[in-house]
Amino acid sequence: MSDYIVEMKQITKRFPGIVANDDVSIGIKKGEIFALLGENGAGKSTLMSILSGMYEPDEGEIYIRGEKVQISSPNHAANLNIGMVHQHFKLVEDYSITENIILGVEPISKFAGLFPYVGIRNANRKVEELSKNFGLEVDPTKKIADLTVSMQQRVEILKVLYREAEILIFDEPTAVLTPQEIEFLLGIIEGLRNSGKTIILITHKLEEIKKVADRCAVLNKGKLIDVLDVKTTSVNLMAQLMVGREVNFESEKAPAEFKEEVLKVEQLTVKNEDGFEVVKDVSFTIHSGEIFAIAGVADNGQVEIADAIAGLTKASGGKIFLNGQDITNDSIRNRTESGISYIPEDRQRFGLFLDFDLSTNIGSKQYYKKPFSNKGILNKQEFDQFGSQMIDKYDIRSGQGIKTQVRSMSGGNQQKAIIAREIELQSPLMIFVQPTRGVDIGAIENIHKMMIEQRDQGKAILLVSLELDEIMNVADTIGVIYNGQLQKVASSESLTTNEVGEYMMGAKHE
Amino acid sequence: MDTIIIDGLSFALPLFIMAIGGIYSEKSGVTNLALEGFQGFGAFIGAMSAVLIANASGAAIEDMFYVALLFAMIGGMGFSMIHAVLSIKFKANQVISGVVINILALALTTFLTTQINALVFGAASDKFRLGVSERFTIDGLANIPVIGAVFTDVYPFEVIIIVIAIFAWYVLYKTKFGLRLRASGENPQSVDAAGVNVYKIRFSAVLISGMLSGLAGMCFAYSISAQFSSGIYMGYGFLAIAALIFGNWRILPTLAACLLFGFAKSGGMFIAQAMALPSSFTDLFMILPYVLTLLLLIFFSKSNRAPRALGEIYDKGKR
Amino acid sequence: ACGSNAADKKEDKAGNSEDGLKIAIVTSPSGVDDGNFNEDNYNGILKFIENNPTATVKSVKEPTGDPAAAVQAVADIVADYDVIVTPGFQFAGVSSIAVENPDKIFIMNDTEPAPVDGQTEFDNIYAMNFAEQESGFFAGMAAALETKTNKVAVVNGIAYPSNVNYQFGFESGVNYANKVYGKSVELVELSGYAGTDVTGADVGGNYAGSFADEATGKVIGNALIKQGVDILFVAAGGTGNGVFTAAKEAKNDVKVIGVDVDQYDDGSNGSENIVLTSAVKFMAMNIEKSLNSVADGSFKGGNVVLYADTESTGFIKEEGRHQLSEDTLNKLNEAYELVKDGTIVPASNFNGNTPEEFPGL
Amino acid sequence: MSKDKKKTSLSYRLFWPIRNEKWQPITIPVVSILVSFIVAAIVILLLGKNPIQAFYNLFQGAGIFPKATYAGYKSLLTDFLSLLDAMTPLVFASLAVAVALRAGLFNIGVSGQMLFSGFLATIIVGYSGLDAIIAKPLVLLIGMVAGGLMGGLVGWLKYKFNIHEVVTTIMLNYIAQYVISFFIHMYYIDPVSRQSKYITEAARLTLVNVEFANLKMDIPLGFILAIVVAIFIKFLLDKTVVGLEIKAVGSNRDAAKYTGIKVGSNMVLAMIISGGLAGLAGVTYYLGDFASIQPKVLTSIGFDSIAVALLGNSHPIGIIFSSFLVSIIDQGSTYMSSQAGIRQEIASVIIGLILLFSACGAYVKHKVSRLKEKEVDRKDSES
Ligand SMILES: Nc1ncnc2c1ncn2[C@@H]1O[C@H](COP(=O)(O)OP(=O)(O)OP(=O)(O)O)[C@@H](O)[C@H]1O
Ligand SMILES: Nc1ncnc2c1ncn2[C@@H]1O[C@H](COP(=O)(O)OP(=O)(O)OP(=O)(O)O)[C@@H](O)[C@H]1O
Ligand SMILES: [Mg+2]
Ligand SMILES: [Mg+2]
Repeated sequence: MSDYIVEMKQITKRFPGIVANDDVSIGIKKGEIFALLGENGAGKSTLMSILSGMYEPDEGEIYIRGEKVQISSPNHAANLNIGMVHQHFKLVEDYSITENIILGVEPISKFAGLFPYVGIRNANRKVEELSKNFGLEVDPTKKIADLTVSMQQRVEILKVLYREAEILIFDEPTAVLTPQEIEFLLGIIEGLRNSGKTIILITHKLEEIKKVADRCAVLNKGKLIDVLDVKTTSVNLMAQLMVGREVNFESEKAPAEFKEEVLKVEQLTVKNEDGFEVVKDVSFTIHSGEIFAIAGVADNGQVEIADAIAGLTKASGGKIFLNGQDITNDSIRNRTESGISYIPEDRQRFGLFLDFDLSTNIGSKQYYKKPFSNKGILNKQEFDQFGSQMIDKYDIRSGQGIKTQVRSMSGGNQQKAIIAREIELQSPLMIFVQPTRGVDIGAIENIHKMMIEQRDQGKAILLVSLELDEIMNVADTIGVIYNGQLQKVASSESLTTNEVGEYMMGAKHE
Repeated sequence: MDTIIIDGLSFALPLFIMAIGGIYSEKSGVTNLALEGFQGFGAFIGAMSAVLIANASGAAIEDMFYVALLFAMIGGMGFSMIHAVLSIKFKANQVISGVVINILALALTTFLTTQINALVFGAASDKFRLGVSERFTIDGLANIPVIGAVFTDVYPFEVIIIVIAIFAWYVLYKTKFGLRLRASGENPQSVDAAGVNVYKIRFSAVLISGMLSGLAGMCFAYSISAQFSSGIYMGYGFLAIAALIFGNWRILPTLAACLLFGFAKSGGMFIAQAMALPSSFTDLFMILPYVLTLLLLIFFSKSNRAPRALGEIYDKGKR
Repeated sequence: ACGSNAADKKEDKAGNSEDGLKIAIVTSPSGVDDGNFNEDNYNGILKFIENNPTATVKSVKEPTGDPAAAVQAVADIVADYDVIVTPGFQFAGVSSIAVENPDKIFIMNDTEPAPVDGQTEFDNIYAMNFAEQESGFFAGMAAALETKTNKVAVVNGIAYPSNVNYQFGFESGVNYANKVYGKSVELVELSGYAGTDVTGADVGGNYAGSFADEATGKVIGNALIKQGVDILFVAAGGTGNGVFTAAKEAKNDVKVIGVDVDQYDDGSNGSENIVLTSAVKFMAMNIEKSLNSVADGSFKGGNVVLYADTESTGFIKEEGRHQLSEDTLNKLNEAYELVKDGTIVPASNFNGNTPEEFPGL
Repeated sequence: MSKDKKKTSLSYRLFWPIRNEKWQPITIPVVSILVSFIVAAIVILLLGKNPIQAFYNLFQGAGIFPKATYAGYKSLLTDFLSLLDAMTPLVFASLAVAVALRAGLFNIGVSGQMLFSGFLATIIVGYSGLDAIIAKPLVLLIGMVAGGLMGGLVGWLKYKFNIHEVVTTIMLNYIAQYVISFFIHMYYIDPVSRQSKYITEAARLTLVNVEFANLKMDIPLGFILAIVVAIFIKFLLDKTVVGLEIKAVGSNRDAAKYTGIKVGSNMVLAMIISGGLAGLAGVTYYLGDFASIQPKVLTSIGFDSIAVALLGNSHPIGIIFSSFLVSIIDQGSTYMSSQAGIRQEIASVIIGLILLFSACGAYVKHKVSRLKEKEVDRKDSES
């Protein structure tokens, strides 16, 4: 018997037009943190979906604790003490935290000794206890819809722990978290390992791997490249193995040359659906040739600012000027026309028509204009030609080229398609909300390069990001937001990472 | 005045139980336009069983009331299997499946009714004649002003419906089956990830909707004409769908919607009679329930929301 | 409601026999198995076939009930038959097909052929109508003589002449009983359901406005019963089922009088029966008669109204198919003779008499 | 071993059209139609009748095959024209359903919209005595506008008040039915037929009893229009900006909004188009095929069209074929029942079966693609 708790041998999984996992063999030791690394679409999620019973492999064998198994369902996986924290949470928004956690393993009480019912109250207590034990405090009666992303993630983790999983898989758990939350989560993960659990961690962030992982497998285009001992491998080597070339972590950029004012936001106020002011009295300007980044912890109003500028939400107060024109009450279309590109935070919900093909999606911001259409008639050829160009230019990988249904593309490639579409609009103002979320480092490098390129061509760029590194890396000017208010606006050279962090936490004001 | 309540209730309750069936199905994520077909087919099986059993056993058809109800439920459930298999196993479009089932139910039941009558009774009659249902009045309570009407001339099925409705409420909101069912309509992936078989849940939900619709169809058959014929397809299945959407896919508000339909309907008839207008005007009063519904929806519809995964074909591979 | 099996056998034979009369019956959506109007016509054909075994019949159902569609349905099949029987008013327009197909014979019931270029009678159309007012008259008398509450009512479908005839006849019968036998029976009408006849005149009565609306039938039935009516004459097709149900549920000795055919079987209610008697027209007999005339070559086209003098109208008096008292039955039989010999001429839709004033009253 | 291979390759070739994705939108419905006819044949056999003859009669009745004998002024041609006449409203109605469906809306109010537009056209033009040259276009116009308004109302209520279109359309169906019944009874009743009075020939969209070569034909003017409109709708959906926007709204409302598409107005627009098509169905039905309106009756076309639209894959050209097929069965059933002695309901059962089997098309596709994957696997492992 080997000392591996999990062994996947020669796993192959095919999807139409693509081999997602190609003869992959890995072994994971009990009590280690094992990382999976690879570009978008390399097959990480697929491999783990196989381990957690979501997919069945076309070929290959799986051994758990030395025994050969065929994991036919998530339930089966759970019985083998395998639990997966999915990147896209699988939560019922209308349900409370407890209801979500107990779904499938409901504790039953009996009413009058006769009528069985779901014993929510007991469960609440148990969940509360569990959450305290692992340092994941939650209010079990709260509805998922009312939770922040990181809270939702806690629920996902609790779900797995509630089922007494021994092998925990995390698929890009940090992509949606703030630096503080990441810090916290990594702590939790280490804690779990220390309590004897085995962890598999998928992430694009090498420093996280470096920090917590023991070993790391690198996948590329479905193939296993290597399994590395993290302690003895440099971040640069990991990156190189993964992308197949050398990666620059620090974006090189020439000093900014601010030209005319492009965007001017004056005393902007935005209310959410409940009439609560989530953006308060925010003013700033962005110039041609400037990357203006809004730094802040999630849910502090930064997305609403971007939405208000793009016209997705109404401003309840204040004014927005684009190139000197008041666009506060313009329609979305008019704003696009006046020169705004926008990469939304939730790409599947706002950015894409998942059932349309790639070329239609890439052309979906220009379809009503020449040459994509003429007098209301579409020119399909133009869509295809443009699509093909973008696929080449932005290295968008998919099974069937421009005809691929976008739904079947990997998350990172979906993101690339949006980026291609928005940059190609050549708008004077480009709004990037979390542009690199879930994107592999090679692609991140590219995106950063492109942003800087655009800046150098005289575009004004508004970057909203939760990743401080990214902001420090590319921004010319940083505005730090806390609780809907801009705490500090200053050039990036004049701020240190620490300072920004303090403003973000509301610990420091101007 | 009493008639409004008495007739209103005897119409609203079958509608309600059918709508509950719809809620089960739709809450589990399966669009169900087939209620109309289920209720008709259920009533067909119920009436046919009653007639055949009475014939075979020599019992009086009047005594077959509960037999009819029982078999109607079984029949509705059996027929709903088509919708379940088509829309869950064969991943058919749920809308087309529902519509087809309605077409099929009407065609099959009219065809089979004459065929079976010819075969068994040697007379190709197009209906199964049932005995009328007894109605009872609870003496003490019936004397209370206004409310008393609720306890007057009650069909036994009204009581049965209320009992089943309470049970249905309990199952949907209190048991683990209900918890899983509602989750299947919101986010089937989460149910699947929790190791619960979404297909099975949805399958049972559709069967329940068939069962309850069958019951409703039988009740309509009894309360309107004490027979089964193709006249049973009066569009009440669609009305039940309207009621459950009006009720925002929740049982209690749906009850309110059904009562509104029932009382507005009997009230419209009553007003038409009471005002003694020429008969053409009766038609105008008949629009009362529908206009009222639209008006009320204008005020109450803002926050209505269908189950998130309603109508989505659940495919494990798809995330 | 008998002998559909026989019909099937006949249909089977259709393949082999070449020389027999080929008959088709085209009906309204309720079909030949409606246990009522259509079926009675159909039975006439079956009776004919029993005596002329080479003849065959096919029944065709027109599914919409729309007059234009009805004509189309006949046109679709006319080529393959010798005789087409069309029970129901919506087939009036078939006259145009008759003109185009002079070699085919058409037997209509319950309507006169629609005029074609001013022509109203056709050599190849035999259109029969019945004096429903006579049958209705007996129903009215029976109701007035048997009522205990002294309140009776008639429920109709649509105020077509046949229905108005039944209604006026019924009212005539009630008035007759009041006057001749010293009764004081009241006719109850719900004002919301007054009928409008084919000339647009208001004829009162209780009209549901449809022959296929059981729910409304029940509402009307209940409303009448609530007003104390204990005998209802129901001439409303499928709508009538609703009235029957209302009467059955009422349980306090409410009775109905059936229409067109013997409806006694529809009235069974547990160990009891709610059907007092039925006011009938003897359609099967007349259909058979006219088919016979086709078979023996004596067929003559024309539009006829059939009265009691040919035993074409009347009521059900067979033992065990009615619940009339001995006394009532005698009085009805007396009246029957008077109607037959023309002493009593009950009011009809268009005969100029009114229920309050008609010969014989 | 080699035998085995032969078998697979034969079945492989046999099923090639179903495997080929390009042909699937056509092959799958065709296969389901075949299968359903086979099942229907079994049913007919069980009834002791000859299915081949029955089907032949069906097609004879519909004017596809010639009948043995024809009555005066009738021929294959007249039957065929009647078929087209009956098919016309079904094409429009199914297009109405399809357009709404593409926008993610479910128009089950086609019947009500048909009735409303048919009624308005009837009272405005049908009784007006206008010349045909003005009356006929006017009927079409009124039909389109009336239906469009009613459809638009549904869209607007959804957009403005979030009222589910299914509820609105069901309610409006009832309301239209009763209100129009009231008006017909009050003002337009033909006391004899108990329907609305017959409209003038000039206003009719079907030229009735046109005598030609000793035939009396009903020429459905609307049919040509239906084909033209279907092609136009295909063009609209596939090739125009408006179509793309409608489909975008149907595919992902949030993304559509973000793209700058006015979601609300597109929903209303889609419903206006859908209602307008339903209106055309209404006028070709009530002022074409028929010439009067039965009060308090909703035509079943509005519901059948949902299934027909889906059978046609919500694709305008597919819809022409699926309506053609369904109309054949509908029209031929009278003749079939009279000839073969099979009850007419069997025709509806066949239609039901066809729809049932084609509803499983997605499953077949799914299965086939699975098969293909396996095939690829096998080849891979062989090589
Ligand atoms: N269900 C599926 N159907 C078709 N193709 C799929 C399916 N799931 C995954 N793929 C394809 O398989 C490849 C691997 O996908 P996977 O999600 O495993 O990548 P990943 O490594 O997780 O990428 P990312 O970093 O973007 O998350 C992708 O090219 C994707 O398009
Ligand atoms: N209907 C589908 N057909 C084909 N593949 C699908 C389908 N749905 C999902 N997938 C695959 O499932 C995988 C999961 O996609 P998802 O966007 O949830 O996460 P991801 O790949 O991990 O992306 P990222 O990490 O970049 O956000 C993708 O690789 C995608 O290819
Ligand atoms: Mg992934
Ligand atoms: Mg990913």
